[in-house]
Parts: sequence; C-alpha cells; structure tokens
Amino acid sequence: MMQSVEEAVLDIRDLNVRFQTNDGIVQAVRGVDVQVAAGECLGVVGESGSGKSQTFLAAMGLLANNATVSGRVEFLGQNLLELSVRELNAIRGRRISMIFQDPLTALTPHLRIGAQMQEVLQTHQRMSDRDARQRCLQWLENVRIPEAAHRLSQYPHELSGGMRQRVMIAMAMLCEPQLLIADEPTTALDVTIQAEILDLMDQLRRDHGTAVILITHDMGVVARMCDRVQVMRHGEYVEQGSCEQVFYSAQHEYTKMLLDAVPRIQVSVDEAQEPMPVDEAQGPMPVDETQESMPVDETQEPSEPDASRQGDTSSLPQSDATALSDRATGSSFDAQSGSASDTILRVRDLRVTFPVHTGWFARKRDLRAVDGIGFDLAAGETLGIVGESGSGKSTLARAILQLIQPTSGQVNWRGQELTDLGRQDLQKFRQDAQIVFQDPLASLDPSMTVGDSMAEPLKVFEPGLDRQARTRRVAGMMERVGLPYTLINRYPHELSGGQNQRVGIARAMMSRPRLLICDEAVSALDVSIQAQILELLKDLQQEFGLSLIFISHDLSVVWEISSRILVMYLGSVVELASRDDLFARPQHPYTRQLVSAVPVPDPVLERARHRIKLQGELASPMEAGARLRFLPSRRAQLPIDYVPILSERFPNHFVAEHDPLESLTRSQNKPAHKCSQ
Amino acid sequence: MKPYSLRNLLSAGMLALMGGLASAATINIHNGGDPTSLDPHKLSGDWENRIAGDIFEGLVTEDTKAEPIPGQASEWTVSDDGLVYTFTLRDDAVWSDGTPVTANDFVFAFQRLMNPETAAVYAYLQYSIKNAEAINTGEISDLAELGVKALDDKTLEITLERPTPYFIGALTHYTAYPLPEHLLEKVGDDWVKIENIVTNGPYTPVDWVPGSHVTTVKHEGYYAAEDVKIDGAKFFVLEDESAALKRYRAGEFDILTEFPTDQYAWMEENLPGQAQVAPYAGLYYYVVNHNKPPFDNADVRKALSMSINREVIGPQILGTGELPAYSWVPPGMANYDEPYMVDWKDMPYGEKLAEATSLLAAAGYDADNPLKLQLRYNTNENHKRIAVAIAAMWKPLGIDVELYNTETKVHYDELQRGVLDVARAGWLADYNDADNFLNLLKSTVEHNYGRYNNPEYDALVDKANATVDTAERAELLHQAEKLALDESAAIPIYYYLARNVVSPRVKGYENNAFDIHRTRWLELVD
Amino acid sequence: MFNYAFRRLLSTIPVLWIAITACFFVLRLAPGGPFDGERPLPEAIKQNLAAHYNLDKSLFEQYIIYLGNLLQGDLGPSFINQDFTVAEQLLVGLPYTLIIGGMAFFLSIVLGITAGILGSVYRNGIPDYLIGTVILIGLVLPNFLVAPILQLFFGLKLEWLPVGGWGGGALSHIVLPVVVLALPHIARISRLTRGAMIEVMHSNFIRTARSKGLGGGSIVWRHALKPTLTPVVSYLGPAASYLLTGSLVVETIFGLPGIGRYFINAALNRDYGMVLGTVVFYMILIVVLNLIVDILYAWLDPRVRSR
Amino acid sequence: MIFRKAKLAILESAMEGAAEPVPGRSLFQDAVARLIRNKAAVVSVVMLFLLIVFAIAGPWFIPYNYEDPDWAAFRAPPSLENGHWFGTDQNGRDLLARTLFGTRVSLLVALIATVVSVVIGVSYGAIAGYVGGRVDQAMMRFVDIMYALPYILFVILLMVIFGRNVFLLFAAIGALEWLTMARIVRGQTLSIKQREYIEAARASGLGTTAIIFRHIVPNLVGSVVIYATLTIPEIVVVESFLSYLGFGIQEPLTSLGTLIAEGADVLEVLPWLLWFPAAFLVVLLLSLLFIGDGLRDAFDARDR
Repeated sequence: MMQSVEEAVLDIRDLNVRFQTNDGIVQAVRGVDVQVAAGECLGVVGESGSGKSQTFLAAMGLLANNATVSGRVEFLGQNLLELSVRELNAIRGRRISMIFQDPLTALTPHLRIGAQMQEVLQTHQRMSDRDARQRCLQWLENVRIPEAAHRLSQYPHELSGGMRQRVMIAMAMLCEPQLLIADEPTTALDVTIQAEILDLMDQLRRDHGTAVILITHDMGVVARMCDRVQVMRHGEYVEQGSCEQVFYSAQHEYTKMLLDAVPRIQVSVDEAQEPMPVDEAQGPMPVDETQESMPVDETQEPSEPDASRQGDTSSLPQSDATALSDRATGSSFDAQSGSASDTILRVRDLRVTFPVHTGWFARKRDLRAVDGIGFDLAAGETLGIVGESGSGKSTLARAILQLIQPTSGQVNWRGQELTDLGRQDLQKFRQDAQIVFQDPLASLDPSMTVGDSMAEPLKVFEPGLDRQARTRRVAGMMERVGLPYTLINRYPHELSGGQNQRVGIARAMMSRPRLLICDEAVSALDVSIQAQILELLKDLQQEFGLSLIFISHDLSVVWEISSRILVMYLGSVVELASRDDLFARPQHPYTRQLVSAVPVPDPVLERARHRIKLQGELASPMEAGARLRFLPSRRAQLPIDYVPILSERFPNHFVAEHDPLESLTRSQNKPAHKCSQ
Repeated sequence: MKPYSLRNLLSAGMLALMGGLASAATINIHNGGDPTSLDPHKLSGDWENRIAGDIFEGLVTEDTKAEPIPGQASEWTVSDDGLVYTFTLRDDAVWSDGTPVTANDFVFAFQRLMNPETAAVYAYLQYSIKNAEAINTGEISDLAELGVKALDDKTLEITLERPTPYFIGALTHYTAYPLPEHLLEKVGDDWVKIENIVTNGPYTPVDWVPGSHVTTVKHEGYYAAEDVKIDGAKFFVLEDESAALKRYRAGEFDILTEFPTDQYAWMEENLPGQAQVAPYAGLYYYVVNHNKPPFDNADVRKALSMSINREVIGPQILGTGELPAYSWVPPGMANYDEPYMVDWKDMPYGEKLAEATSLLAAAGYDADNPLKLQLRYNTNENHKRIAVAIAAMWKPLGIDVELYNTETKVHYDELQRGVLDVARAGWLADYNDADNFLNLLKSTVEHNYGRYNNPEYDALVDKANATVDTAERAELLHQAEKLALDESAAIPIYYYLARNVVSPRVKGYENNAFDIHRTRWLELVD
Repeated sequence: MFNYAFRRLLSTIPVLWIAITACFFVLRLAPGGPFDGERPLPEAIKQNLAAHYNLDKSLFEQYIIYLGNLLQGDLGPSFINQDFTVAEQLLVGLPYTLIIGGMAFFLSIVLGITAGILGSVYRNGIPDYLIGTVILIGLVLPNFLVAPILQLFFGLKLEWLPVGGWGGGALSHIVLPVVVLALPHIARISRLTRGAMIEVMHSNFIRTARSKGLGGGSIVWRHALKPTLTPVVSYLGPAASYLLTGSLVVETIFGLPGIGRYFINAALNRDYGMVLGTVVFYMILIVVLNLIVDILYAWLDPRVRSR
Repeated sequence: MIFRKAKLAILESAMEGAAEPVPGRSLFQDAVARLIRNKAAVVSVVMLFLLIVFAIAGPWFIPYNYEDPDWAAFRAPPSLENGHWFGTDQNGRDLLARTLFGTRVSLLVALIATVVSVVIGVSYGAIAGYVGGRVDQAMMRFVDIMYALPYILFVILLMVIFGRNVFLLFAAIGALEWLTMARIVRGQTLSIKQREYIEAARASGLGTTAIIFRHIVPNLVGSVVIYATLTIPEIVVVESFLSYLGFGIQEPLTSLGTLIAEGADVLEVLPWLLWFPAAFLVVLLLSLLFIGDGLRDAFDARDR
C-alpha cells in the first residue's frame, strides 16, 4: 500500500547526507525515499547510527554545518532543500514540527514554558500575547497537563519527564502542523509514561489529521502506533510496507533479525480482569500456547535457560516461603537457621538513605532510596529486578555489593554478614560478587587498554600471576565472551558498544565470581546486540553456575532472562514472584500497569491490548505519602512514610498491600484504534 | 634722566601688558612625587620644597640663583662674635588671611620645630641655633630655652651655639619658615588642611588632590605681589618620567623637574634649548664598609676607586654628561674655593687600572683569588646602569661583583645597620657650605654609612666649624677633605646635575646649583 | 536571596580577618620601616615618631589596637601622607578608580561578549580570525607597553586625546586609560564567550528552537545568550582583582589619582596603615563583586535558584 | 537460531583476526593526532621549539655575552658590521645576547611557577574531589577565600620580603596560581568519580590510592596539560608586570619582562630595545596560547 506522490504531505527522494568529520567523510544517509500521507503514521525503525534521525534533520535543515545534503525533499510541492533559511523558517514549527528524544535538554532551561510556547505563535502568526497565552493554555490542556495555567510560568526543570514531553508535543502542535516528526519521543521515558505519551500522540493525530513520522528503535512502539513501517540500516531502507506486512511477513534478513531479537513478554489481551485465586489455578499460563499464536517466537530457543529456570524454581519455595513470610510478619530473622543449603545471598530489610539538600538553605532531608528490601538468591538462579527510574534498583545493587554503605539491614553472603566484614574478607566477597554496568563505554577506563582493564581484577585477586599468565587468562576470557583477541590492546573508544559490554562482562568474570549483578547491562544497546549479550550472560551462567541479579527498567528484557522477578516501587518491593506467575497473574496494580504498558512487537495483539492507567505519574521518593499511592483508602490512618507490608498471596508469590485496581484506575478511555487493513 | 624714565614707563607698560596676558595663565609643573604634607616641619623631599617654598617664606628667601635675599625680614644685623642675629620683619608681611606676620610666629615655629613631639625630620638643619639640639633630643624640656626670641612684634633675635657662616643660607630652608600661630592655636594640627591653611608666601594653596596635584593661587597680600607675574601654579604628581615627558610635549606641562636621561639627546634635537642640565650641589658616591675586611684596607678602597672610569659614566652610561667627581666637596660651594682633587685624577685610565691591579695584588687579590663583593643600590634605572658599568669596570681586576638592589627603604635601612660591602649613596646640599658634605664622613654622624672613623678628621672638621674667619676655616676643611680622599674614605663618582625641561613659554628661569626655581620669579609668555 | 547575601557577607568576615592578619605581619616582617630614607633621622626623632604611631609597642599590641580601630571603622593614620588619614585618602581616590575601573569593566564585558559572539557565529570565518588575532595581541602585550604606545599615537602623533591626567573627568581624558585597562579583559571575555557560545549552539534546545522556525537573531539572543554567559560571569570575580593589577599601572602612567597607585607606593614606603587600608578596601570590593556574580548566576540559570 | 548465528559470527571474526593483536590508539594519542592536524597549533609548536633552542643554544654562537659592556658601542642601533644584530643597550651590552638570556629566564621562571601550581593544584583538587563530602567543602571554601584575596597585593608583599630572589618569588606566585588549577581538577575528579569504571574498580577490590593514581589522575592529564599551557603565559605576563614595578630579576641577569619594561621607556629614542624583546614575548605567548587552544580542541570529545 505505497502512497502515491500527489497525496503525500512529505515526499523525500534520493536523499543523501554526508558528514565531514575529523576522520574523513561519513555517508550517513544513502539515497533514501520517504513518503507520508496526511493523517498517516509512518514508523521509521533502525538501530543507532542507521541514519534514521539524520534523514529528517536533513529534511528540516537542522543538521550541523559539517553536513552536505543532496536529493529532493518535497513538502506540499516545495523542495525544502532549495529554500532559504527565512523561507524554511516560515515552514518549520508552523507546518512541520518536531519532537525530540530528551525533553529536558530539548527545552531551553532558562525560559519559562509559557515564553517558549508563545514565541512559536508570535513568530508564525504574529499573535498578541493574550491570544498566544490563551492558545498555549488550551494546548497544554489538550495534552492533559494538570494546572496548565500554573505550568506556563514554570521552568522546564520544575516539570517531570513525562510532563516535559507533553509540553514538547503541545508546543509542536501549536500551529496545527501538517506534519509532526517525532524522533524517539518516548525513549527517555518510563514505560508507563511512554504508554500515555503514545496514546496522546495517537489521539492528536486522529483529531487533527496530522501526518506523523515516528522515528524509533522500539518495534513494540511501531507495532502500536504505525500504519506503515520503513526499516533503516546503514543509511538505507532495507524494507518498507504496512505494519502487518513488516511484522508478519518480513522479507529482509535484517528485519527478521530485528524482530527476532526483540524480547517479548507473553500477555493476555486483557489484563484488567481479576486473576483466578491460586487453588483453582492450573499453574502459570502455559507458555507454548501463546507461543503458537505468535510464530515469531519459535526462533527463541528455550533449551538451557528454561532448564536452568526449572532447576531454580524447583529449589525455591522452601527457602523463599520461610524467608519472606518471616519478613512479611516482620519477625526477626536468623541468618544461620532457616537458610537453605543453596541460598547464597540473603537480603533482609535492607535500607539505604541519602541526605539531600533541597533549596539553598533548606535542612537536609533523607531520601530513602532503598526502603526495607528483602529476598533470597539461590545458587545458579536469576533474579530480575524491575522498576522505573527512581525506584532505587541501582542503589540496591550497590548496597548489596557494599559499594554503598547500607543504612541498615543485613546482606548475608553464604552465611556471612557482609555489613560487619573486615577489609580482608570483603576482598574475598568482591572476588565472589561482580557487577556489570549500564553504559559500556563509561564503565571502562578510557586511559587503559581493554586488556589492562580486564587484567586489573587479576592483579588484585591473584597477585601471584605474572604478566604472561594474566595475558593468557585474559585471552581465554576474551574468547569466552566472544571478543577477538586482536582487540586486546585497543582502547574502549575504539570498540563498539557491544564489544565494550563484552569487555565489561569479561572483566567481571575474570575473578570467577559466583554472583553477577547486571545493572541495566543491556539497556544502552541496540536490540540485536542486546539479544547477543543476554545470550552470552545465559551461557556464562550455565557454564560457571553463576547466580544473576538482573536489574532493568525494561520488563521484556527481564522477562527474557529471569526465573524470578522482583518489582520495585520507590525503594520497596511491591511484588515478587516467579516469572511466569508474575506475568500470568500480576497482582499489584503497579505491576499490572507496568505489564500492560510494555509494548509488544505484534500489531494485532498490541492494538487489541487494554491498558491500565493509574492516577498520577510515578512519584519522586521525596514526595510525602508517595508510598501510599496504591493505598489511598488508608492514607488517613497510616503514617505518611508507611511502607505497605508484603504478604504471600499465592505460594511464592508475594504482594504488597494495595487497594483494589478499580478504585485506582483513571477514567478509562477507549482502547487504541485497530489499524486499517 | 627723561629717556630713562621714558624707557622705564614703556617697559612698565610692557610689563603691565604682559602681566595682563600672563594673568590668565597658571603654570603647570611636573613635580614628581606626592607631597606628604604642606606642614613645613613634616617635609623631606625637594618636590615638597617646591610647593612649600612658594607658599611660605622665611626670614630669608632665595633669588633666581638660589642666593639668599631678604624675605620676611627686611634687614638684619649680626653681632661681632657672629653669635647673635637680629632680624627686622617687614611691616607689610601678612598671612594670607590678612593677619600680620609677627616675630612670635617665628618663635613659635622654631620652638615647634625643635619640640621632640613634632618629630620634624629636618630639625637638625637648625641645630646651629642655641640649645636647639639639646631641646630636639630631649635634654632640655623647656622650649623657652631655645635661642630664638621675639624682641617685639617685628623684631626677632636668634642666638647661635657657635658662629655659623652659612646660617643665613640655612634660614632659606623650609625648617625656618614661620607658622601662623593664631591658626594653630585655633585648630591645632588641622591647620594644614586645605580649607584651613593660611600662608605667608607669594602663593597660597587652594586645592590638593593627593596623588594628583596641588594648586596654588597668588597671595595678593604678599608684599611683592605686584612683581609676581604668574597667577597660580599647579604641581602635578607623576612618578613616571617618560609619561611626564610625553605630557610635556603635549603641552600639558610647562616645566618638568626631571626627565629620563635617555631622552636627552633626542630632546637636544627635537626640543632644542628646552632641556636644562646644570651643575647641582650634590655628590653621587659609593660608600665602602670600613669595618669589614678587606675593605678596611685603604689600598683596596683606592684600587676600587681608581679602577672606575668616571669619564664614561656621565656622557655614555647616563647620556647627560655628568662631570666625573674626584673630590668630596662639589665645586662652587660657598666659603670654599676649589675643592681638593685626588692626586691620581689625571692619570690615563690604563695606568689607573695597572696601579689598581697592583694595589689589589699587594692586598692579595688577583684573578685566581678574586675579591668577592656585594654592590648594593636602591631600585632606580640610573643607579642600576652605573652599578652594572662599574661592576664591569672592576671585572678585569678579578673582582667579582654581586649586584644587589632593593627598594629605597630597605637600602637605607640596611646601610644604617652597616649591612654592606660597597653601596651607592648620594648627597644633595641642604645649605651652601662645604661643611654640609664633609660632615658626612664624621664618625659621629649616622649617615656616615661606611663608618669611616678617623679622629684626626673629626677634629679638623670640628675645629673648622669653630673658627669665625672663613679663610682659615676653609683651609681646615681642605685639610680634612684631603685626609679623607687620600684614605679613599669613600668613592666619589660624579657631581649631580639638575635635570629640568623648561618650556619656551617660561621666562625668568635660571639654572642654579640648588635647583631652586621659585614661581614668583617666573613668567609665562605666549 | 537576601538571607543568602547576608550569609555570604558574614562568611567573608573571616576571610577579611585572615587577609588583614596576614598582611599586617607579613608587612612587618619586611625589612625597612616607614621612616628610613636618604637622610637618616636622629634617634630622638625616630623614637618620637615611633611613639606617635604606636610603633614602640609590641607587634601584637599594635595588631590588637589596629583591629580595635578597624572594628570602629577607623583605618588609622597614613604614615607617609601625614595630612590625611588612610580613610580620607581612599575616599579621595575611590571615585577615580571606580570610574576608570567600572568603565573598563563595562567596556570589556560589552565588547568582549560582542566579539565573542561574532567570533562564534562566523566560526573559522574571516571575522573570527580578524577578531581572534586582535584579541590575542591585546592579551599578550603588557599594559605598561600598550599605554605609552597609545599615548604616543593618539596623544602626540594624532593629537586627538590628552596624554594623561584626569582633566576633571572629561571623557577625552578617560578614554585611553579605560581602553588600556579593558584590553586584556576584552580578550579573555571574548575568548570565553566564543567557546561557550559554540558549545551552546550545539545543544539540543538550540536545535529545538531552530525546529520551531525562529530566526537566527532570536535564537542567539533569547536562547543561546544566557547559558553562554555563565562562564563569563564566573570570570568576573577574578577579573576584578585583575583590574586592580592593571589600575596600578594605568594610574601611574596616566597620572590618575586613583587608589591603585596607593598600594604600590604604600608598600614601598612601608606605609603600614595605607597598605592594610587598601587591602581591606579591595577585599570588600572583590567580595561584593563575587556576591553580585552569584546573584547573576541565579538570574542566568533558574536551576540554580531552585537548588 | 539468531543468537547462535550472531555469536558464531563474532567468534569467527575473532578467529580470522587472530594472530597478532592490533595496537590501539589511546585518547591521548588521538588528541595528539588531532593536534597535528591543527595547523596553527603545529606552527606554534615549531615556533616555541625554535625559540627554546635559540634561547638555550644561541648564546654559544654569538660573540657577546649578556653582561659585559662593549665600551665601543653604547646605545648602538642594530647593525651587522659591529656584530650587534639587535643593537646594544645603554650599558653597551649586546641586546641579542640579553634577549636570548631573558627568554631563557622568563621560560624558566614560568616553568617553575607552573610546575608548582600544577603540583599543588592537582593533588589538592584530586583529593578534594575524590574524598568529597565535608572535606571537599572545607577545602573548596579555603580556595574561595584565597580567591577573594587581592593576590597581586600579596605578590608585591612577598616581593618586598623575598627581596630579589626571583625564583623563590615565582615559586610563591605558583603557590598562588594553583587555585584555578585545583578547581578545574576537582571538577574533573568529581565527574570522573561518577563514572562507572571507578565503581567497577572498587568492585574489583582496588584501594582508594590505587584508584586515584591508576584511574583518576591518568584521566586528568588532558585538562591539566591544557590549563598548564595557558598558565605559562599568565605567569610570563605577571613577571613582566613585576619587572615594570621594579621588582624584576637582579641585574645583570634579565628577563623578557624586564627588557620590555626598560624598552617601553625609550620606545622613541632606542626603539630596538623594545621591539626585539617584545617580538620574542609576543611570539612566545602567542604560540603558547595557540598550543593551549589546539590542545583544548584536540582533547574535546565533542569534536570526535
């Protein structure tokens, strides 16, 4: 269903973009064609560096001046590339407008929201301040920003991420443009907010017939939003067609690979209904069933990971039950006694609080980043920890590794309390427990060759080794993590993100740890790399009988790798259960919101899904009473900083107290429209 | 006598006319440093003297040649023993507020000068007055004991310790100015504040911006007011001499009281006749530490002195042609004919060097065993150049010199504490008498920095000062000078030159040995 | 805000105290005293003077006395310019220094920023290089060299401007000193501005602004300028003390009665009172300036305000 | 079996490449490479190098030394005949010799001050930054205090005390100049401290000192080098300023600043006394500035 040129709002032909860089000429975009029709939503998918953004920045004439552009960019018959800046300015922001990835940096920090919005109207429509203000107000309301009037006089940094992006959208829509280009509009946002923003954009598009170009790397988002998809790679379109074509009958290898690589959770079309009580439950929802319904899933080999999972879950109940029911009833817990043989890590009522300054002279207040968390980890098992930004998951990881001094609570490593370890024993522990970080580049010392970085742990833990021996060990590990030995003398900035992350993992593995904590280990990577790294981790776990704690904001990734999943909200656990159990019958409203918000790379299913929307956005941990967000009914009688108690609702399925979902959900708006077929 | 009177008339008319023209004008004088005060008892610098001498006037004052002429005193008599001076004040001598200047104003001034509490820096210049020193140093506490008495309102009697041939000359000095007693009684030390001050000189100050300028206007009540042609003077503070010269060239100054020696040749070419370079009663010399071997050895000192090629310094190093100094007393001092010159004065430089070398060798110094010495001078372009040159002149003798310069304060502080091998010093005559220089080498004097100590010398000088007969006195002083020079008590280098730049607009300017040019004698023409 | 300003001022009291103490004793360690000179004074007179200025007391006593007076706002007498107290002299000199310094400050900010912006807008273009070179010359030539050259050229060759002096504050008299004083700061500021502006122009919100179809002018002025100024503002603090350094030279060469010269002369003459006076004075000046700088920060970046 | 494929592919690539490891290029080397592409900077480096060579080797090749007068030539204008290519000063000393010597001294002096300021600044800043917390606050408050002091006044006071020992003095100046350096380093350290590789190092059991010296200091090099190159000119200017005030280096030694200060007084009558040293100064400072800028761009990650 190719659009023919005449009805196209934007018609790009044979666009080429070259960059003059210090290291020679780089061809970012190679002769691409794009057409968008009015009211249509075109998805442009591709991995980082595929040139998907450059294409449209070029079209808008927003590229840095070291770029050279050739080709035609017809917007309603005008070739934008031939326009002078003045003429172009008459179009930008008025008839074509753009939304960018990071709403914080994309808004001018020192201008009030009102000022930034109004200047658009004043430039393009010579509008008086009063009218302009009116219009802005109205648009802020259209994008459902509470107390719009007040926002106008606020600065960007005073708004939450989601709000900023709403402002961006409102600003982009002010002149009701024919074309809206959204460049990764939700990538920087939490999944629940992403869901809302996407809905909003969809809404606007339908209400105003604006053509939308959605640039993203997330197949799920595409599946949800777009009529047509163009898949981009190395500056070229490898495949394009309607959503369904691309998703269900991908032609090009790359597209297939992309789709395969995306980890996908199984979801029932409607999470809203109350899950069945545990007794009449015939176990978690059968995995294979859903898999049938989705052919794509076959590629995903279930062998080892599943096996390992089986192993874990079988071993779990005992320890967990005792451990956590104890925790639940708040009775004191004896590390030695109830510990099952293969429980290697035991965390109890762990708390980390930071003093924070607010305002120039306000007294310090405590930020309770981790607020009484407890769980057990068995040898060889993988625990996933999910939470949105500010939920304290990274802090938790560091507290466990004693990189941060916990404020209170116990971390028990194989029968030893870490909190009261001496430097020596701590060294031993460090040898046992390693961490892999989010940003592959930032986690390697730029002034060291990757070889040295990997060798460093050896220097510390096995001082005996001589140089050769170390090099041999490093080489071995490099091969193991799939790094060519040739890279040993390279520096991080010379390697790709994937390679760097492998280095990071290799370094972590050098000391042959028993526990590996992955803090957003794949979040910064493209899906294809992401998949490979996940795979690598699974293999390593298998080979060395590692226990993994896998921390991520991305539910689907966690789902991909974990056997059990712990859902965090503002530093405390809201739900903890085996993976399948959690997805089959999520209990806590927050969990259910999360699950329902995760976009699935499957147009039909995705658009059929029903989303749960809860009042308000993710609150900051500083906010008083934020912890009672899911317990409004008892706000009155409970102390303001009360942490809802965790209780075992089904075997090995722990849920924090909460009000029934219905009382929390927002006025339901109709499910996203089915895509035209 | 008609023509004469006619010419007189004409010239009078001319004068009046010119006066009329000039009357518009005030003269702009670049005066170097910032005056520390207008109080005559608190002054110490020549730049202060320039102002003070314009606004105050003592019993005696200077003419264009800086010779003493009657000032506030119209006439005076001296007793035969030369001890008692009786001055008669002019009837028309008045302060700028109209009150007449009385003998008491002088008595008051001299007593205040000598009063230790005033801590007048230059009090010692008037020590020849009876009991002055005793009072000033606190031996006598009763000020009335001072040898200055008012016989009546207009008659003043001054008694001296001993006959002093240069006393009248000394009275021109600002330490001898009267003070407006009536004012000091009223406002005390604030009398000198610009809004209070009254003066008895040809001018009176009206404006003083520290660091910028002092402005004076003609004192109409001044007895010779009608002969004073310039209506006012502005004395500018400006340490940077080259900047001053630029401003002079831009016509912002009429007189520069100093100029960068390097510019002399240039000015001769481009501003012919405006740069005034004249002999100045002052000596530029190096002191040698007599208490520190080997400098206690007269031969070593002589070697040092002989090996200095003085003929180069004036014309070449400084470029203004200062005359080489081979005597201790500069030529042309009063009560003193030609000064005594060292006997080797006219030797060719080569021979001087040779002898110097052998002298040193005799003292045990040569290239292998160099004489190490530290040459101190206070931070100043010219001092530096001379030191550098002299160090270079000494080098061939195998003397190895460390140049060491410090700011003036440190320099003199250390000199007085005797911290030196060889050090730069200079002396400008306070009053026109050879004694003023020879005094410098008396063992009892603080500023005998080299600590030259020869009782015979002291005796000669004291004896000379006790003798009334000038010829005899001069002879004694000569002997003293010879004695000192033969022992190379110190190393005279050159006689100072006064360096001024005077605009062609300025008439009536005459060079003199004390570089004193009172504005009252000057005249501006266009 | 006021609360903040107040605290800042309070917190500078120890600073002042340290500085004064340091100067006080350092100065006394230095050889030479206020009354040493070509002509040595008779002992008796020296003692009288010493007594008059409390120099005969123990150093510590003098220190206490000085602090005591200072607390009553009395900067004490000048050891050299005896007809004025330190405070009086400073007050006389203050307007000159403030006028010259202030104008130089203003000039360097305005010119510096404009030059910097031009440089960044025409990055690597002809104007950029032109400005750049001129700027650098201004940066490397010592002001005591620039001053006489300008005097010669404008004062004597062209005869456009007076060579020196205050001239009752006539603009013509002020031009040269101000320019000389401002030159290096114009250079520094324009370099800062250029760098910062280039950086800011790369930032996302500028891209947004462009995508909104705003004209170059309003992008630079409304969006880019403020963030660009942050580094410039942070330079203003140090700039103040640099200006002081400059004023020492400028005031000497142009024969201006400002207080810049005082310090040097006072230090050389061992005019203890005067030295301390100037130090106190300049510290207060700098402190106030830094305060203004902080306030400017808040104005430039709302995030500072709420933090 | 996409994952397998992917992995195999990588392993293969590993095998192919095998044999000898490719030597990598560190950020620093990259920067240098980029610097070499920067014409202005390269030219400056060459100029600076030549200048230094002249200053050090020159004196051996000219017939005159910096202190002995040529009694035959006072105030001689530049000429080839008498061999005074730059002319002579009022003491008949060869200006070329003096200029070269002065350059030497100025560079030395600047070097001393810079080294002192770098040493103090880096250690101070790094410690403050890494230790952080109250210590950091205290240390930085102190820096603020130092900033508030009118530092030139202190230099002059120091001058008055140290008398004429210029090298001591410039050690002292360095001891005042370190403030900015400390601030820069601290800032850098703070940001580096946030980097995950520091945590990684701690996770793999490295001690504080090891971390500071193995992971933090090496990554400071860039900014330190840049700032150092920009400090040297500052110092040279300060030196010349002090020379103007008459606090210059002890005769017969000299420095560019001193020469220029002296030359400025006679710029009409003996112009060569000004222009030659001035030229040297300008070349010296300009090349240092360009090198500094070049380095800044070179180390600036954004340009990559």
